[in-house]
Amino acid sequence: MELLSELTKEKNVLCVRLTGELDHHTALELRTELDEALKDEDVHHMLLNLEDLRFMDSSGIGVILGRYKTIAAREGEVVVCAISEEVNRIFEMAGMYKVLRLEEGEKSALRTLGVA
Amino acid sequence: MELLSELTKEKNVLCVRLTGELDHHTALELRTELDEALKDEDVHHMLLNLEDLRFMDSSGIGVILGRYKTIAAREGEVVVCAISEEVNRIFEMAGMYKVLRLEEGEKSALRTLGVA
Amino acid sequence: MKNEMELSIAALSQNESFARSTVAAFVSQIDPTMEELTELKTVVSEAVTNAIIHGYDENPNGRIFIQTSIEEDVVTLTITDQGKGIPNIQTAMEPLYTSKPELERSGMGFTIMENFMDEVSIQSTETTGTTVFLKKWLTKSTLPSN
Amino acid sequence: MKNEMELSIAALSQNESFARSTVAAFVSQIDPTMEELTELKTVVSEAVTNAIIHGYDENPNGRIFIQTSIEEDVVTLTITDQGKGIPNIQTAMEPLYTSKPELERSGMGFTIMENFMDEVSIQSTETTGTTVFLKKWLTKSTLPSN
Ligand SMILES: Nc1ncnc2c1ncn2[C@@H]1O[C@H](COP(=O)(O)OP(=O)(O)O)[C@@H](O)[C@H]1O
Ligand SMILES: Nc1ncnc2c1ncn2[C@@H]1O[C@H](COP(=O)(O)OP(=O)(O)O)[C@@H](O)[C@H]1O
Repeated sequence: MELLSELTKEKNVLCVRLTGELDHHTALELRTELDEALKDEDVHHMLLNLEDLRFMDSSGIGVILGRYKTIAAREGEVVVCAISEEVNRIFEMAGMYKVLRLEEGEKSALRTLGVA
Repeated sequence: MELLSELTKEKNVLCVRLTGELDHHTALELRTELDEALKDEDVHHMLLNLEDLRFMDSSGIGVILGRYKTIAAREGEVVVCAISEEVNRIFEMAGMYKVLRLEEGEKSALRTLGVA
Repeated sequence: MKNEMELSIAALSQNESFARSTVAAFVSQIDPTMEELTELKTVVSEAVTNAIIHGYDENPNGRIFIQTSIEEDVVTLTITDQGKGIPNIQTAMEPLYTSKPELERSGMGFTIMENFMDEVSIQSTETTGTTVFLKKWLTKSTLPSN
Repeated sequence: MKNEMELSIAALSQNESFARSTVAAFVSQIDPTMEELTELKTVVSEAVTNAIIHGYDENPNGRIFIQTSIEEDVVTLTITDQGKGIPNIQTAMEPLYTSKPELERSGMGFTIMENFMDEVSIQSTETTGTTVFLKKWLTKSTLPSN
């Protein structure tokens, strides 16, 4: 039990709350889970709440970019919120903010995606 | 900071509260500290409160028996309280209860040593 | 006082977290900051993952060797595999370059190592394997705990 | 699935706690109970301390090798030093026997190992060193986490 992911759907947004450590090992499980949820074609956007993500390495970048492609094909957005300083540095190094948007909290992030 | 020891004197009892892990490495420091405190010849008894001792191996047996000798020479008692099940098993294996007495809590232990 | 340990693990992905926390536990002896500890964990994770995915093509019979030494405020890491090696180190180190896009690798492993460590050097021979040397000077270090 | 790691440390007393927590972290993969974990930590601590004090007479240049393997619900530990060896294993294993009473050793190390593990065996040659083999079947084990 190294990574827990809580998935909920708010209107057309897939909300993903990650708890624990995201590395190559846990990325494999997460990818499967997210792809399952993204089979639901009503989902247009994805919101990643990283508040309880204690660790992430470059495997996390890969798994997020992979799902971004699906969302982008639906002309949706990927929004990240509650990111830690360390994870933010990795996001910046990888140029992630060219394709995804950063918000402070889950509430405000959802609002920008049209969920009240 | 693997082992913290808090030493106080209640009447003629040296009270020792151990927090952390007692092994060969930390036993060396503890021995020095206890021997320093036992230079005070008013000390007749020693009370070991092991409530916050998370780990102990046979090095702990050695350091306690060594101090027991000093106390026994003064015709005092060594009393142990708030011991965990694991540490208790090691005490029993080593036959520690032939020379020292077990009490549940610090208060009752102090009372048996004549401290109100 | 100098202290040193060597860890050898099977090339299994569940050992990635074990490897990085073991290095972190060892380095904790010289009181790194939480940030430095996270950086060290991240680079160990990157190098061990590379050995598993690239060095051994996920063959669990491979072994990975992680040497850690601490001396005063300097941490040295050496992560070695006896896998297939890197044909072109220059190319491999370019940000975003990956030879395994099909596994959703991001090509950011070496870039992260270079950002989080003070020295990175790679030695690799095709068919005999790869060694990554990493070095970091801790900033807020105190004297070694002994 | 079987998993295995090997740790090599300098014979420094501050590595005793590092060694036992590393073994505990590794074995955690197969969900031991807290009690079993404490027992494993204790025996690692005993064997590593013996290597430092008896095997190497506290010479920090000595190295200690700790091999841990987990397979289903069985934990196997092998702790090796290349120190002075044990002249008489029978005597050494007797409860309360110690060759270093002046260091306040209690002579309980091997007794604890025998109580906390299901199998204990010792191999030792004077001048070439000592290996302690330890084996434990976990009771409340679940399937390996992979
Ligand atoms: N231990 C290794 N053995 C063989 N090839 C490696 C190793 N480490 C890295 N490489 C090569 O270097 C490339 C870049 O590595 P890296 O920057 O970590 O990105 P990524 O792991 O995401 O591909 C890899 O795609 C691979 O081709
Ligand atoms: N690794 C070792 N190398 C050499 N001698 C050892 C080793 N381990 C144990 N011994 C011998 O066996 C004796 C008993 O060990 P043990 O039961 O652990 O008690 P203690 O460590 O308290 O002396 C030691 O006093 C020592 O003489």
